[in-house]
Amino acid sequence: MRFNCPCCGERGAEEFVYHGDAAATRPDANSPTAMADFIAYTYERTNAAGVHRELWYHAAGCHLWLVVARNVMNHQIISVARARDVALAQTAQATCGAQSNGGT
Amino acid sequence: MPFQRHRMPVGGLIDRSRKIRFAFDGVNYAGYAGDTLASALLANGVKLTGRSFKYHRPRGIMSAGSEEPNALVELRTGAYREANTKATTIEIFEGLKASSQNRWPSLAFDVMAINSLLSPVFVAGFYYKTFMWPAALWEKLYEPLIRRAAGLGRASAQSDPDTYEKATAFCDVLVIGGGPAGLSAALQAGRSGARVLLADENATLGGRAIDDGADIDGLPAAQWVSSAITELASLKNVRVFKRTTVFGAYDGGTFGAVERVSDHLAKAPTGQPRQRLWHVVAKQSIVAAGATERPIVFANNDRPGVMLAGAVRTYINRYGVRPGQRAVVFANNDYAASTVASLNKAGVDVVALVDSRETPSEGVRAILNARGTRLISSAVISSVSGKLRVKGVTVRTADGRTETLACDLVAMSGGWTPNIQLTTHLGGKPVWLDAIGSFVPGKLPPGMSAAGAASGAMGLRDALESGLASGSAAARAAGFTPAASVVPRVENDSSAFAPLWRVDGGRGKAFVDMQNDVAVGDIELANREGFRSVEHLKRYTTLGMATDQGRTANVNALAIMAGLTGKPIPETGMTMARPPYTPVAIGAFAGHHRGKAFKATRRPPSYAWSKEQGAVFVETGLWLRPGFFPRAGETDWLQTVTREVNTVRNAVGVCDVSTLGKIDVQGRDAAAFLDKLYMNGMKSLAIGRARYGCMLREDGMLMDDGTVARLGENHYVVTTTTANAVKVSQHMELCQQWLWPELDVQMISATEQWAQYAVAGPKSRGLLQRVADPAFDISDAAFPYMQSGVISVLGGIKARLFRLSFSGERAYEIAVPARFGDALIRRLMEAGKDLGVCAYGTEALGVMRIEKGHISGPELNGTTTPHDVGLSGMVSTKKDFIGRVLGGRPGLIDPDRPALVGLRPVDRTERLRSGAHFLGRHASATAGNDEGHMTSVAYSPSLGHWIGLGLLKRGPQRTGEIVRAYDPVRSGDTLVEVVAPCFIDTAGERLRG
Amino acid sequence: MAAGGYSIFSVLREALRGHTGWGPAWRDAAPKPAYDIVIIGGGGHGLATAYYLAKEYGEARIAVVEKGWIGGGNVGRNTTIVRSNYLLPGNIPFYELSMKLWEGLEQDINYNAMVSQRGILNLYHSDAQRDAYARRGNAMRLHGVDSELLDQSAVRRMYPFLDFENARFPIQGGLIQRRGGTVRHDAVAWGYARAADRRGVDIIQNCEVTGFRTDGNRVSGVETTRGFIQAGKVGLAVAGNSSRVAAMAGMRLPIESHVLQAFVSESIKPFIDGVVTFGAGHFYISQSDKGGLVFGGDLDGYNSYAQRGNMPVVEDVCEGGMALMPRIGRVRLLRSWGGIMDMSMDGSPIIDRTGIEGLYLNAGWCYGGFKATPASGLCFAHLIARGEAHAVAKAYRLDRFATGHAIDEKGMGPYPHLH
Amino acid sequence: MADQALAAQSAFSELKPVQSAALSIEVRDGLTIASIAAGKGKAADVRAVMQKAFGIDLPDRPLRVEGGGISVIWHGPDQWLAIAPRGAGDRDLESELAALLDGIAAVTDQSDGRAVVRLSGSCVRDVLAKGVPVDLHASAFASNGVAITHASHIGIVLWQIDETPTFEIALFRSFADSFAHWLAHASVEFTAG
Repeated sequence: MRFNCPCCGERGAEEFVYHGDAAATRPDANSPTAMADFIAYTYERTNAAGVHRELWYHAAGCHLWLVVARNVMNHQIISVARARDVALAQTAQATCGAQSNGGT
Repeated sequence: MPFQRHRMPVGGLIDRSRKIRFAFDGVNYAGYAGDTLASALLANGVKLTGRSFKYHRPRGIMSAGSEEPNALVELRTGAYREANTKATTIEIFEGLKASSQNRWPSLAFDVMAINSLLSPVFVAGFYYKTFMWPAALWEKLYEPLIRRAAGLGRASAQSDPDTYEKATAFCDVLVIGGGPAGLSAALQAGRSGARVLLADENATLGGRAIDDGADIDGLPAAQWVSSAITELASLKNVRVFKRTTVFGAYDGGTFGAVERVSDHLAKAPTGQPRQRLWHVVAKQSIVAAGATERPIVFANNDRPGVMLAGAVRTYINRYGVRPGQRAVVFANNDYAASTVASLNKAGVDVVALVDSRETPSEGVRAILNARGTRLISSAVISSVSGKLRVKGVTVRTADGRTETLACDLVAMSGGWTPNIQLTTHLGGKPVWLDAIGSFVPGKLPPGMSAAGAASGAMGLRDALESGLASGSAAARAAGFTPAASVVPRVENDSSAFAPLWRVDGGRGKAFVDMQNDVAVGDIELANREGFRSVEHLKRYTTLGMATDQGRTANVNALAIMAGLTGKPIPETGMTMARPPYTPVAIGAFAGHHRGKAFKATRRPPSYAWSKEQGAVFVETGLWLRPGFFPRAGETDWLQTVTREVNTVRNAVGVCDVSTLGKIDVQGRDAAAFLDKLYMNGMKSLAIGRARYGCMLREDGMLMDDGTVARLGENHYVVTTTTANAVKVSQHMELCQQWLWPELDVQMISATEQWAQYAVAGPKSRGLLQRVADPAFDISDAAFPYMQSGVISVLGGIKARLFRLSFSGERAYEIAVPARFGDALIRRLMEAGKDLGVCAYGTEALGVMRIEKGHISGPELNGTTTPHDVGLSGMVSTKKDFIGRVLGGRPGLIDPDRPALVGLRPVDRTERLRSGAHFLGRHASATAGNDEGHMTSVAYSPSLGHWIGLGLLKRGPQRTGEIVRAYDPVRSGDTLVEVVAPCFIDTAGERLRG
Repeated sequence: MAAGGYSIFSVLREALRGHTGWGPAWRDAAPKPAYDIVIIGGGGHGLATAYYLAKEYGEARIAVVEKGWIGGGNVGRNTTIVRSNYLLPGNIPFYELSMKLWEGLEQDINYNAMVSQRGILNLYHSDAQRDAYARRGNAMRLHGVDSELLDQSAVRRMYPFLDFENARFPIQGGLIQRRGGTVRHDAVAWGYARAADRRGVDIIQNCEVTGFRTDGNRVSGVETTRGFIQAGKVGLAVAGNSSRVAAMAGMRLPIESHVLQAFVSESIKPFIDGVVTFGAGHFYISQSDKGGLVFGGDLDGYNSYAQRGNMPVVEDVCEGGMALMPRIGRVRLLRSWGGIMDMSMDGSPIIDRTGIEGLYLNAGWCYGGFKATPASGLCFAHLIARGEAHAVAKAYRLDRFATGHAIDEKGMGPYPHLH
Repeated sequence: MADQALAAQSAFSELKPVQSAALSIEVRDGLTIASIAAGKGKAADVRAVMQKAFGIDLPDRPLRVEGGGISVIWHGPDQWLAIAPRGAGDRDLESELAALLDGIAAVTDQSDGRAVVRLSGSCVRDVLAKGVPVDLHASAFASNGVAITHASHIGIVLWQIDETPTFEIALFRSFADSFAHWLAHASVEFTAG
């Protein structure tokens, strides 16, 4: 497999370290449902047979964490993005969502 | 034996001016440069080359390429011996030695040929039905017998003396195969300016263009090939790799290829490896790997002298060898024309063409008519006579009449199977093409195309055309503009074909997979027993599992099974291949990474000095750390380590701790960030102070420990254990970039920047004062326990000083830029001579930390919680941190969990061993009584006996209790007393000075 | 009922008449409308479950439904190793039961699966590794399992050709379980299939489950590509695809699917007697009765359902091989393959009830699935028949992650690719 | 000034220098190296300071720039390695840059953490191809190109200086001898005889 690292360009997968599913966000530890939330976050996986969004670390490269969308049926890479950008966008979206909810 | 009596007087691509001497089974022969072992043996009239796997049937040379199932030899001798090497792929070199295998005492007379007589018993699945009683005899009798008979050749008993290397090549267009289609594709893509890599498994390019003896542009094809090679060589953007097999297609346009750099030479030239493993990264790829001819399945079709017709043409046209004197050609297709033509050219007497079809095409008949060669149509060869070589064939016509023809060569052709393996490695499913009776590539992986015979374009003109078209298309897809292509003037040879998969009714076994001795009867049996899917068939009969990968067998087998079940062939199964396309030496995959170079070695700054001192080194991950420093007169390691510990406890010792991970953490949110990472608080750490810290995994288990020192308001330096440095740094990056990207934190590893030495012992400050520049006050008032600061040493060398202690003594860690690490340790040793300084290694370090009850690797084993190791008091309740929530699960706060205790032998003379399990004092040794295990032990010089740390159920509540430390794998069973996990200076007075 | 008994006598008898008397090893059954128990998955575990349900628990009206051909999953894609050299109390009794069942398997099912106890040797290269192996060996002995800790000279006597001289990580010794060894993997599937068939189990191939039907919170049958099959109880034994099938029942599992590659070399005269694992790299090896070196290493390390891996792992494994036994350099790798591992979050399996009554789960086998086959079948059968966990499989609960009772042999935590 | 008696030690104890048109290999000791990581939202400020101080535009992709007596290697997003010869004056880039970038970037001394080697000559690409999995062909990688990657499993930062071609490779100090061992293995076919 080869990933198009947003910083380094196309590199072989052997430069990267896998972490796992990027679907879940870390729950709020102070929520009343924190225990259940953390159990689901840490242990449960959709593990779907199709496109999988997952975290990879460019360990032998720029040290960026990446969110890679990859088809686990045929190993084709659909997209590669910086994890930081994805996380910030998710936070922005969540904040945005909360605000608009607040408005209605 | 007359020299090369089967060599034609002229012809072939061999170099007749260079005679090469070689030996087979101890007999000396000669061939010419350019010969393969197979062609040279045939030139010398050697037909019997090996014995088959199961029945030990005599076997000869069947093909002229890597699909060869029969002619396997042991090549070279001694440490260079290489089993199961296909004679058809070995280029001969001066002094080559090869021998036949799987026979005893000799090839011509093989005792194990008795298996052939027992063949009615040794059918597919035979083992599964027998050898079950008595059960005990399997390992004692049956299996040893089976294993004695197993295997073909012998692996060398010595380490492989050759070298291997790996390399990466990038290209726009990878062309796999240098036959007519591949050459055309490479030319066409290369002319566009694209970076082209052409790889061919043979020593010479040209493929069937040369083998078949055809004409292109009115000239012998060999001339067209050589002009193509010349043009490719002139293109700077084209690289041609000969003797290079592309063996695997992997994800993302990556291919594996092996270049046999020196296999054709007696010895690898200086500086050259035996083989080179290439990672080829290609934007586009063209599979032009040609096709493999299929045998026809008839009785005794495995006898030496029965050859593939295409191979017969190859031996004649490429090598100038006559593979026989009197040939019968047996075919179901029109390639018979060129076979007969080639045989005629070579002066071989063609007894007859046996064609299974009613009427071969006009072209075939014309060739036959030219010399009045006999045609027997609507006929088959039903069996072969002769044992060590073909003596004749029985021909049966459609009306049932039989006739015997004397001959010493059978040239058979059941049609051609495109070499589509690489197109299926990534899951591409092939499709069945009736016209050629085989599978051709279906939907291909992105960027891949197929050309020539591999794509099902069987005619020469079609092959050239498809090569040119693929070359253009690939170049275009890679962003280049190819010129219009011009197809050379060439005729398509007729590829007309009518299926004939098997001939029934002959006497003798009819083989489908020659190498694994799978005969028609085995497939019939598999069908009868329900092993009908292609996977079951292969696994039950071992069909296609031999070193030839079943290249000549698979399609025939499928077709025969389809015939038995009445299902169409594509429904019966598919031939999906997995890498490698041809077997690849394990050494090539390993490359340079063997022996000491298996993994990189990391050397700490004191390495050279330690080596001079005669240190014994230990591996810690990739690091090589001094374990202890024996001195003259010390007879065992324990004596040395004891001396080192005593020196630290009573004077001063120096230990290289540079291997600890050091991460510089800066930024406005550095404190907040570290608070999320560590289970204890870091925000409150004052500037200039250091603190012990632990990180948990999200599941609440301890991940790592270390120190955090605050150098400035927004500047921390944290340490990790040596073993976890990489893991922790990666984890911190994940936290920074993914979990909390909003924080302003910058991190960089400074592990390698600093040579860091622990200076420990009551005289440590005294020693340090001799190297620290006087401007810096390191008195206890100014530099108390857990202080940190930036100082300079030895006249201005910047340094970091931390007052930390792992040993329990007054101790410091002094860090200087790594280039001064060597000089500093020398200086410390020199300066501390009168203080009695010594260097100490990881062993003494370990002893002292156990004496103090500090946890380390064996306690930080990924399954312990802070509570388990007595650190629950450190866990913050005021903040969120990784591992906090799940650390509260019932299983992790169960009071029954084993927790950290100290242990000492009741009989103080007894030795403790880690890995022992704890049992109640009077409890029996059963699993139910298992209460934990000893994690670490040491001989404590301070106490004069062995001590240990362990994880014991409810341990801290059991102080004073005596338990068994049970160690049956080392015959140990010791009574130990549970004590607090700190053996010396429990109040920490020595630490603070 | 299919073919009669197998023995040397039946083989000789058949040899005299061209082996025309053999019938199918098992019937290729068509689905009936209803069964008491339907096992999904015709791999080793599913077939063994069906066999033991019939034999040990007296169940009847059992079907095994398989989407392809039986034995086509991981039972046919592994390196054939059997052992019970585990560390943790949750695992040892289970794998030891499996070992004992292997030891009597062939006589039990009348099929020679070539159970061959030539020993498994785990090498250690440091004091810390030695102590970890001592801990393991001692745990095994406490459970009545054989284990011996060998020093370097003992290892050298067994395998003199290992690299003792020029090694980056010198071999110091090893932990050996002499009862460990190998079993001819395909034969396990076929043997159980034949034995189950002889006890009346319907083995239904080419029958893919497409959904579950429930009645309230109780399972009532499975939808398949060959129609609806009514079932009193349903057992899932589809490791590699557990998440996909469980999703049809609305479950999310603590499982990721990963690819593990394995390799076989050309056939050479046997010189490696038992199984050897390298302690300083990702490499283990044995030699089959046919002469092929069978070897493997680590996971590719990313989620995959593709049944194939990539070259970096091939190289990593071969580097380990050359570091350990440099005499194999000229031996050629013949074939590679990839299996889909049901990687659980702690590296240990799950045999448990689910939230749906009558639906049972057997999953999360990681690399341990093949050696577990007999015990997995027996314990799953026990659970399905009795409704409660078998004594040796009590720890394999689905809720152990929620309660904090993970069975983490390697201490790697909730990262399946690291187990 | 440092005590003259305290000699600096090269990271490479086993690297054999090579000098030929086909291949030359030379250790680059005596460099001062500092990493720069811009604070959150401060990259523009860092750029401005560096532009002013050295007249260089910090690259935002894998490139090397040179000016004002230093060269700067891109080292990840908003991160760089600044390099200069230590010289007779024992130049220290960490303190120099820390003063310039105070409050807007984290500056860390890497002078000793990194060992640097220079390779040059017509065969360099062939040598590097035996361990470095990056396309260094002239059409894909030119002077001032930078790659953070690995050589035979050893992490490296590589940059091209000129079209000879000349490359410099920085790696973590403790790996220096293993790297040298690989390099010797990879280059032996061009140095043998």
